[in-house]
Amino acid sequence: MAERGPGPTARLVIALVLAFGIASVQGLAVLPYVFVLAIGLVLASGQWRMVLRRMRGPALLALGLCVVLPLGSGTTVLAELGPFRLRLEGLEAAALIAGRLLSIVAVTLALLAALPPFQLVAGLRSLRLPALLADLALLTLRYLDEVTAELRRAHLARQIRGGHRGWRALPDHATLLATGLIRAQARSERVWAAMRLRGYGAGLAMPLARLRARDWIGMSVALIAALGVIWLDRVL
Amino acid sequence: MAGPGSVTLLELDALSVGRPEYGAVLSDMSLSLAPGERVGLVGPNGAGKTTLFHTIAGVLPALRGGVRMTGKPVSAGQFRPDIGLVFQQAEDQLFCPTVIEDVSFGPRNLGLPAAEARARATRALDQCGLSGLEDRPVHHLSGGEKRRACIAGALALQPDLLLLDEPSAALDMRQRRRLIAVLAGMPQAMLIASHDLELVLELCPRVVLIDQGRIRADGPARAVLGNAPLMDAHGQEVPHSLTPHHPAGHLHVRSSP
Amino acid sequence: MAGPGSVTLLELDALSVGRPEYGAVLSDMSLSLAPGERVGLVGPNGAGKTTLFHTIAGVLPALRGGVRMTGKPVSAGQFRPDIGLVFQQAEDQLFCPTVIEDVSFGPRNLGLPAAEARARATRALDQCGLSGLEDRPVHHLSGGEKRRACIAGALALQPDLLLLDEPSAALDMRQRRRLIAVLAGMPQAMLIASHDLELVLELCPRVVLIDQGRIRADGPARAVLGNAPLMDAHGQEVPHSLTPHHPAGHLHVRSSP
Amino acid sequence: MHLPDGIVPVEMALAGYACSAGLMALALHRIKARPDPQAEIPRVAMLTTVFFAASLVAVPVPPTSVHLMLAGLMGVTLGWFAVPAVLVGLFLQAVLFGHGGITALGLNGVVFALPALLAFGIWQQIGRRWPDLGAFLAGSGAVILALALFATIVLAGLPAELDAAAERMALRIFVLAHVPLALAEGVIVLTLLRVLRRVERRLLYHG
Ligand SMILES: Nc1ncnc2c1ncn2[C@@H]1O[C@H](COP(=O)(O)OP(=O)(O)OP(=O)(O)O)[C@@H](O)[C@H]1O
Ligand SMILES: Nc1ncnc2c1ncn2[C@@H]1O[C@H](COP(=O)(O)OP(=O)(O)OP(=O)(O)O)[C@@H](O)[C@H]1O
Ligand SMILES: [Mg+2]
Ligand SMILES: [Mg+2]
Repeated sequence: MAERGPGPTARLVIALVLAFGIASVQGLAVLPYVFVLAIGLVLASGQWRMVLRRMRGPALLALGLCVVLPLGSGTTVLAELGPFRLRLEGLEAAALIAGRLLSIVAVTLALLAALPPFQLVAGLRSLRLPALLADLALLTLRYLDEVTAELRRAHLARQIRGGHRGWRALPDHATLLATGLIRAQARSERVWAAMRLRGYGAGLAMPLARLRARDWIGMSVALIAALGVIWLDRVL
Repeated sequence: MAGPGSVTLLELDALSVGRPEYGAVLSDMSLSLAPGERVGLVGPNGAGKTTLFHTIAGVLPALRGGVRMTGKPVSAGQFRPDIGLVFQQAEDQLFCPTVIEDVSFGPRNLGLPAAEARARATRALDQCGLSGLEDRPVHHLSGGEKRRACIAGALALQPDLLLLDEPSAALDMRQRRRLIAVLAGMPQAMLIASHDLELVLELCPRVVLIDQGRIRADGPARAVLGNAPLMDAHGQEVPHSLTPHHPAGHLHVRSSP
Repeated sequence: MAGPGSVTLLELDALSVGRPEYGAVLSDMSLSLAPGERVGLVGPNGAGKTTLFHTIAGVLPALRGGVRMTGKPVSAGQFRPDIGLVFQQAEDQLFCPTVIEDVSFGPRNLGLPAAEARARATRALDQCGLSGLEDRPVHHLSGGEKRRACIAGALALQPDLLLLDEPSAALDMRQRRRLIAVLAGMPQAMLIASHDLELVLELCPRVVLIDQGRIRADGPARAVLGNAPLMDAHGQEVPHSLTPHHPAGHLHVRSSP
Repeated sequence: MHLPDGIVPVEMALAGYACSAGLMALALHRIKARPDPQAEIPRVAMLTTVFFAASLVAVPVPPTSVHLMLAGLMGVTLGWFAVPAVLVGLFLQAVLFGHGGITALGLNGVVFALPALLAFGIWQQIGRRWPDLGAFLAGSGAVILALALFATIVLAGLPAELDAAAERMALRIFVLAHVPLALAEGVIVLTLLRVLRRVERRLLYHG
């Protein structure tokens, strides 16, 4: 899946560099350039549908900011709508924050959303992340679906036997969580035995391929783009 | 539909059930069960046995058609103490810390006084041969004991219908035999889903074969399970006790000690 | 002990194993296995089958006595690529994200170059009939595929001895039959612990019966499994294919469709 | 309650990364001192999956239902391992569900890991003598500290020209809205630790 464009390690680096470049934007003038960059990446990823779908949450948040900030803060009144006053400083702040938020999310999704999460973690490992963290992340990812399904079935079992609703269900939730933890503990003992039997030592992730030319090119372009955004932000 | 002469306990009426991600998982199932009747439900992995049980118990909603218990429709999300579901995974069902707490969970939620809830639980444990393990933490039970604790949890609600999903999985022979004896001695109506066809044969006079979400056969156990072409077409095998003996079978044995 | 004429692969020598909370779980077990031999291990829940496998593989330490592979002692905590253990719970054994990563995990830890590790894994997958599923996420496999992936993971280390704990649990008939065919085609020595006596009978010429941590019988499969008083004394049942037919069995069937 | 991308200035986001890295280094140092740290990886991972899965389930806290934070519980059961567990959890949440973001990862790490360590400390100090009190304080204390950290970061991070009074008002409402969550988590941790103390003491981290 990662055959197109840079590999997982390079994608992580590119995403971080671009995200921090965008996060450091202070003025509104550079935002159009940032949008062009983000939209370009989304289109190039060939995943624009998925990116749009996953951006619904952040878009709602941005919308909220755009409603609340202009009404609640600032001194220069732009317009009055009944009891509400639309203010310039608030509007500017909202536009800036929402613009940064949406472009960072779009850039990271365009770069990372199409990769299987396991590859991302393997990519982190080759960024010299401690093995303990990478292995923790891999095992957590591996068992997340199973544990979620178990927990869901336990909730069903409770419901079928007439478990309470409302606040009286809280102790039951605690009990379910406790049983979940106990089972996780037992399972972890078996997993550890399985890992050791097959010689666990150097970590779980398969070593990733070395960085290739296109990875280096991608990272360099990203660095230049990020520095460009920062420079434009200064001069405009 | 249930006249005074022919009482029906459970009735499925052209039931279709879907899962959000997939299309229909069960289509057009019609079935009826008399009080006290024991029916085996067989079929390959993914045939839809567990889905059917969850629909009957009111956990999953029906797409079309419906489920009726003693004439009244069962709707999803309702607490139905007259239907006892025993899950395929015993661990998931035992969510309370100790055996007695788990088994008395249902009766307590019926609003019974604590003493009576406990009495019911004790009786259910006794029926399942678990007396003496009341205060054992659930995760210190063996696989077979867990399974029986689940059944006790369902029985404590005194349901009219028991739905048992793979009751004999992971049991050894002694435990399996004990389970069969326990189930055979119960007056409730039962639907038993299992890959253990010998168990089905021993417990259920009637068998329903399902595959890909449809009923493929419904009839006397020996007729359905012994029908080699039918069983083969749906990825099953005729159980050993119904096959003509293996070429090297009996004769060989009789000569060994 | 193993002379040049009678080669022994595995040898248990008056082995006793304890669990911290309980006393001895296995006592005084002596057993030897020739290369390529397939032995079934039967016994009730809690007899100590899993404990024995874990001790042989070096996960649990022995209290007294010892385990020797090709004459050399196995001690706990060591990485022993010549012994492949397939766990009772397949899910727990497949801890890597994709099938190929999991199966090549062992070879990579042997220090083999990546290409050779992958080649070994591919060969093992092929042996288990899983070619084509290399890049499948492990949690998208069916129960039977998971079980075979576990076996492939053990095979990729090219062990001389495979320890299989309940290989047919939770499989439907088609998957079980496929698994039996795969195991029957392998040259390794195997110890197979199972409650599925028909499977043991098909795969193992020799059977060891254990109960309460002691060996109760060791001999030809048909002799041990067909010995009704012995089996009964240890909570087992003679498998159907070895029993004289049920009174209501065959005749009845032949008359049904 | 995750801080999203782009809200706070980039200097704060970088400082957040530095703080998280510092916490992580400290935690790894403490972990390395334990007898067999590698053997605990599966245990920590399995417990993390449970926390993760449980935080996806909405729990009724009238008048609404909320998602639990569980930082306190992670501290009590994982000890110093809570720091890597929190960071891994946050990374996965950002990648899989879009909760939080990659620039805010460091700050979010601080918001969740410090409360987990606080809960661990409370449990070690008070829980030994008064287990129920210690459990409740660990559960709700973690939520309160996380809220405080979150509010401080947002206050410090929003542009200076905004109306300070309105800002404080909004935050006050936000904090008050979370009081039921703090109580609920206190009750959950209390009930849960009672169960664990009764049937499986090994899950309580001592060290
Ligand atoms: N939670 C779920 N979400 C979506 N689809 C599901 C879920 N559970 C089962 N299915 C699908 O529904 C179909 C029927 O599954 P079901 O579990 O009812 O089969 P089953 O007959 O119980 O099989 P088994 O013998 O393996 O227990 C399968 O195709 C399965 O993929
Ligand atoms: N993790 C454990 N800690 C303590 N005791 C254990 C543990 N696992 C098993 N035992 C005990 O050791 C004995 C042997 O258990 P073991 O799991 O080896 O049996 P088994 O023959 O594999 O049974 P089954 O057929 O159910 O798999 C049992 O009495 C059991 O209670
Ligand atoms: Mg099922
Ligand atoms: Mg076992």
